[in-house]
Amino acid sequence: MAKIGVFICHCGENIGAKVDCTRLAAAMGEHPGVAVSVEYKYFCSDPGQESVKRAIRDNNLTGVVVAACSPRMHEATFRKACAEAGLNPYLCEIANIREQCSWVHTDKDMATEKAMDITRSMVEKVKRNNKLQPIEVPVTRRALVIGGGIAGIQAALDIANAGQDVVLVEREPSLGGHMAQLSETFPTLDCSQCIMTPRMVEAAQHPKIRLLTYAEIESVDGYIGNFKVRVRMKSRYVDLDRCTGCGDCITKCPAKKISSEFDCSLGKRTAIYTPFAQSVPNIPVIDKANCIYFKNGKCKICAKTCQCDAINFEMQDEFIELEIGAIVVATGFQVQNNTMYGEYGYGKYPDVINGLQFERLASASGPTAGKILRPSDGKEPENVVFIQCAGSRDPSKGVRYCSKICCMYTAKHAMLYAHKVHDGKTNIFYMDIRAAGKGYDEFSRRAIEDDEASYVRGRVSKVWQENGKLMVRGVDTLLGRPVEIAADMVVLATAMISQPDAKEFAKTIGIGYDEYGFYNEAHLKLRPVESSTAGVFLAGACQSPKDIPDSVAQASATASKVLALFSKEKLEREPVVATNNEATCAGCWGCVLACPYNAIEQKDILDRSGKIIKRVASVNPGLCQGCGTCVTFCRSNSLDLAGFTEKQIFAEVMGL
Amino acid sequence: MSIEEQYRTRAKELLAGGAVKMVIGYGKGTTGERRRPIFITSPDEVERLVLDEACITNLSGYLVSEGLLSDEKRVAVFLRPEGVRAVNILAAESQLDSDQLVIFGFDVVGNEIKALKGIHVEEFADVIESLKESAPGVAKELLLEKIESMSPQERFSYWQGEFAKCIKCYACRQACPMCYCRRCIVDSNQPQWVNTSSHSLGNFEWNIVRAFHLSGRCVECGNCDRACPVNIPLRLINHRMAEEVLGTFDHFAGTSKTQEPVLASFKKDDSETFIL
Amino acid sequence: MTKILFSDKLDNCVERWKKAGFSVIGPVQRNNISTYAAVERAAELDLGLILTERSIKELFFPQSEPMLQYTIKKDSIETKDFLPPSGQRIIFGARPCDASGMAIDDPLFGWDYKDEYWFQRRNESVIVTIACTQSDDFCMCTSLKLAPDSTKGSDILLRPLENKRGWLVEEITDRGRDAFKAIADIVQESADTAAPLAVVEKKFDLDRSVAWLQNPENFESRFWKEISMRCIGCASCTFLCPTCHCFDIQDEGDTYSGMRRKNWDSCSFALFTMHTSGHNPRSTQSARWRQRIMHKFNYFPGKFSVNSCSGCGRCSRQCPVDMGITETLQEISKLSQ
Amino acid sequence: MSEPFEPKIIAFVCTYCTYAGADLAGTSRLKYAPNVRIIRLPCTGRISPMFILKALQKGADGVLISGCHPGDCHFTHGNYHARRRWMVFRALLEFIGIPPERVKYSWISAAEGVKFAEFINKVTEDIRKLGPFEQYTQLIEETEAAASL
Repeated sequence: MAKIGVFICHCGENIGAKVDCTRLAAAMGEHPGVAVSVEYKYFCSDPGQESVKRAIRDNNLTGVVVAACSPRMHEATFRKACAEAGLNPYLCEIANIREQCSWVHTDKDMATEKAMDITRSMVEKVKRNNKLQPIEVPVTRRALVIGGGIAGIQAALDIANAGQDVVLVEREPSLGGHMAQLSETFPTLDCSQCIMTPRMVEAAQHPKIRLLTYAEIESVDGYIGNFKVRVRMKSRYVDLDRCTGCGDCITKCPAKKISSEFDCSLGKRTAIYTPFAQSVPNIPVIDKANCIYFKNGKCKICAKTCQCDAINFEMQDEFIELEIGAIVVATGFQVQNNTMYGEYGYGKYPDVINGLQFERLASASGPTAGKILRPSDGKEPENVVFIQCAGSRDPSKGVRYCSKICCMYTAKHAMLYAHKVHDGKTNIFYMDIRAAGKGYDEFSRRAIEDDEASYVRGRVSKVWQENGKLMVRGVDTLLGRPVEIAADMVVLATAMISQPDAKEFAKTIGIGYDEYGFYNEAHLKLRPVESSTAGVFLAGACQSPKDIPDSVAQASATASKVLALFSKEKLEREPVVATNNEATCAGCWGCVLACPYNAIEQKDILDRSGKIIKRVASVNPGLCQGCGTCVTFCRSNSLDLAGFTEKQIFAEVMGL
Repeated sequence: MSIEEQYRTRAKELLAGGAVKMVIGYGKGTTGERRRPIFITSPDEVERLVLDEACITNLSGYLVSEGLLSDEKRVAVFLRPEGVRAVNILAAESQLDSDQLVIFGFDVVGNEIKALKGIHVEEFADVIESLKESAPGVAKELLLEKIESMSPQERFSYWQGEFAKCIKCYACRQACPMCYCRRCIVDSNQPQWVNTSSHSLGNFEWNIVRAFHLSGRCVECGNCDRACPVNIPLRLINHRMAEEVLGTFDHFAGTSKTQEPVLASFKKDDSETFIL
Repeated sequence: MTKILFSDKLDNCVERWKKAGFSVIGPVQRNNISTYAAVERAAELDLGLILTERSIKELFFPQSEPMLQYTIKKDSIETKDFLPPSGQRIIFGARPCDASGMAIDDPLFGWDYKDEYWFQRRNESVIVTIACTQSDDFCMCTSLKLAPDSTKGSDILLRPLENKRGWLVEEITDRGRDAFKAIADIVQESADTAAPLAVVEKKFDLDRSVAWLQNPENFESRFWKEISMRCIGCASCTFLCPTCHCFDIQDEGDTYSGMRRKNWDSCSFALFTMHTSGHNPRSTQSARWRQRIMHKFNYFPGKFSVNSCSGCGRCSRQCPVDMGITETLQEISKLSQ
Repeated sequence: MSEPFEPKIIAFVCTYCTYAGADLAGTSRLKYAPNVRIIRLPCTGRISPMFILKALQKGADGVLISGCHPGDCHFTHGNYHARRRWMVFRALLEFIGIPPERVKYSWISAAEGVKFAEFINKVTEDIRKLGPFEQYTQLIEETEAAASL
């Protein structure tokens, strides 16, 4: 039999002036199941709380309703008081008769009637409350950082420098990501590799960081604090431990005409290769598809050359199982392939290149050793046209969003070009200049004012080849006239898009993504580096197009989130989580789809012989955030939400 | 050779060769106009199979009978396009593995029986797509038009009159291939969301909840409507809801076995004209 | 010379009976369903039906009957009993199978506990049955050793005249005689002859079927699984059956007040025998169908010496998957040959 | 005329937005009609159509449903799921003859105390004009009556 205590707070005059608390207390005293019904001036005061505690002890109360201010104000206070009196805190509920009653109504009778309904409804609810215990989740203090670009490196270093273990996984043979490909960086024009490579080395040598390159995530199971991650170590055919990185094999490799991914096809590489000279680790891999031995069964020159016996053609992919507490996803982006713009001739005319290719041309370590030379004939271009928004902000052919970095890097390209080719001419077609950022607007002004970049506001309609020139036809919308420029080279400021396998990968780790394949943050404003899956954080351009400072800032933010998570051995969570009645569950999996947190898994119920009897849904309390969307979906009423159970809500309605 | 004959021959081959363990089809009924579901397990019995324009019951509900498909053996089943759609939904909702099915597809056009090509659900995609295309154009039943032109009060009274007949025999639920729950919400009594008594309120709640649970899932096979022993025009409610999800979410139930349930998915730009 | 009630006088009868304090109830077509309902005028009656879709049972045993209203107070529970409203009724135009069904259920409702809800209505009702001159493929009273003119359960039996102008009146019970006193001057003497009765083909051998059912070996027969394979487990047959009488008592309401009700229940439902533990002694539909047949033709007659079936055929007529008692007993008859 | 009809209205709201908005209306001392009784839930995603039916069974003349604006859901997309259910359930209620004016939906954020107060006032006034939901009350009364003769 329920023994509910009802404590009606006057809140001074705040409630008392508009609600007849004496009448309310008397009415509640007459309600079935109510053992105590008392009023007091301030229940939140020390003596007030003491009186609640005494009443709990003296009457062996099975539940408490405090009719007072909003639960958002003092629910925690009174639940704590209940716990101190030996009553499970979740057997305490608040009837909000201040914010939602006495403060907003003028007629005392009506306000009192309403207060009675509110309180009675809450009494009916609390009769059906269950004792709940906070959920404790153990935490494995090891972070996984996926992606070895600048964001991943930054996150890994920040976490490792705080003394926590990190596993850094990169699928390419070397750390570095896109930043390693860049020449100089805006707005300071400092050399990208000069600031990048020390960080790469630091990450590789850090005692707290385990670096896995040429490795991919196979599967992620588990939940916050307790992920089980399987990593595929792709076979390099070069023994990481034996190889000294002398590079002799690379020099001797006869397959030399392979287009270099790192140089965006502007340079060549060998079949055994490191992506670039400063690769970390400086250990080559054999590109099986292009290796003469793998193709013809003969060659092995590299193996013969190697003095450390590091080449192993028999090598197989290996798998590593990791126990991980938190995951930072820093998988980056790719540049859009511009061949969809047939009118720009990308892919057709060798001298129409994209911005990343221009970076390689401008880079001292690039295929032209930093000289701006046309890919077609190796001549220095005298006139370069840059086309901004080649893909971005173009709902018809490209993407709807702004890629954010192109305005700045195009300005940078114009400056680099001007610095390298002194009498070169630059025309930049643009839609708008977006230069929000520290030093950014000044930077783009410099391109115009100091380096004489000519900005033309308008779109380019066509690029064609004529007499060895690239003819660029566009329109200058400010002057309202067509423009035609004979250029030697055209650079497209290509859109940043999500990785080709971004959506697949999101499913592997169980996070959400938007229509473009960028990963969804839990809350755009308030939780920008958390994914909707607890324990998985987002850094860098995998979440949306970003420049380097933003990526680094976000990476550090994820590190602080990871470190906060690792600051305790156990996570303690509110027990407001869904539960499933496996006996009645029909296994339709609608809840699995509806759950925003991937907190519901499919579970097989087996008989003693291991045969599947039936399949049901199973809620992982570590992941469940307690929204209850699944409960509402469940047609058989098998799911329920602790703290807001079907019985409780039914009773609340029936109590009105 | 008639379609009936072709299908009998095929059924015989499948059973004789052990390719399927059972053929679920139609047999003669009590009266000349009636057909009843039959379950053939021996090639000698295939002559009992009947296929004509009276074969209207959607047999897909039998596929989720407890234990039928759990041995991973295959079963053949006679299905109209609605039946194939129902199988798609059952597969999408993990109630069966459609690879275990061999479909004898057919349709009734006028008084003609038409064979549908294909044996796997995937092969009926075009048929279903054309059903979807034609769905909005299907002429409305007069009664439905009449109901839609009523005032809310009249409609309430109309349905009260219909629901008053309900005896809570749950023939609608039992006949429906989509009602596969191990425990129906009406049988959940903690709390008792739906009043089980067959009184005006209980009947109203039951019929409305069933209609909601079928929204976006009903393939309009008509099993419930035909099963109802007290002639409540259940098809009208289900049709109205199918029309709603098609119009609002472009969702046509059962187009494929991977279709997401309309109420477990969403689009950020879903219509919301009525939300203040 | 026999007593005749002419149909053109029926309106006068209704009027007279109403004046004498009877409610008049009979077969009607309402809301696209044929059922028994109270009428004001004879014209509302539809006496041409072979049989109403819904059975007469609900006039005595409604699908949901309030028994007790309760309110939980602070220290007590207040209750209010519900009994069926009292009033004399004439049920005009019942069919012999429906009337028999009520007589079949009388011993059940009066056996260990006298069900006042049932008997108050039984005692206050006069069943005026009209013998059948037409039947359909599902009628099977003759198989149950009843007939289109059975008097079982009837207070008056009317036999349609050959000239279709009215009915021959046979008074069966005192209650029937009393009710007809109110219309004594309307009933006339005449030499008109009764129309031939409907011919209802005998569909199965009841004795042989019952003997098979009584043989304990047949309880586990494969037959049950085969015959019930297409059963979908709805309660259409049991709820339309005039003799099925199972009910469930439910408390329904909100958190501190509500109503205790007696609701129809059905052995077809899996939940019917579900234990709280989750165990279900009748876990398959075949076990449930076997129970229904066994109960009607083995257990019930074992206790009350009468089969719990009056041969109305509604179970087969309305079954969504074309099953029914007829088919099952036909198959059993074959098995026991 | 007798005294004006005071409708009984039951509201189901999410705790993060609308409930907080209602609290803000309170702390801002806005005044609104006292006819609405609020039931607090974690998210609009938790609001089941069954709640609406039970509110009507309990004699509500009107029902309100409110939560976070699209995109603002604390649980990222509980309200998107809710919105779909409402679309469908609303169409069903309408077809079955429950006037759409009786069940109202809104998005009210934690900052929209004023919107909350105005919304309550408007809905209360609208439902007052509609009058008691007699058709539904009749259903409920029938369940309390004895079986027919």
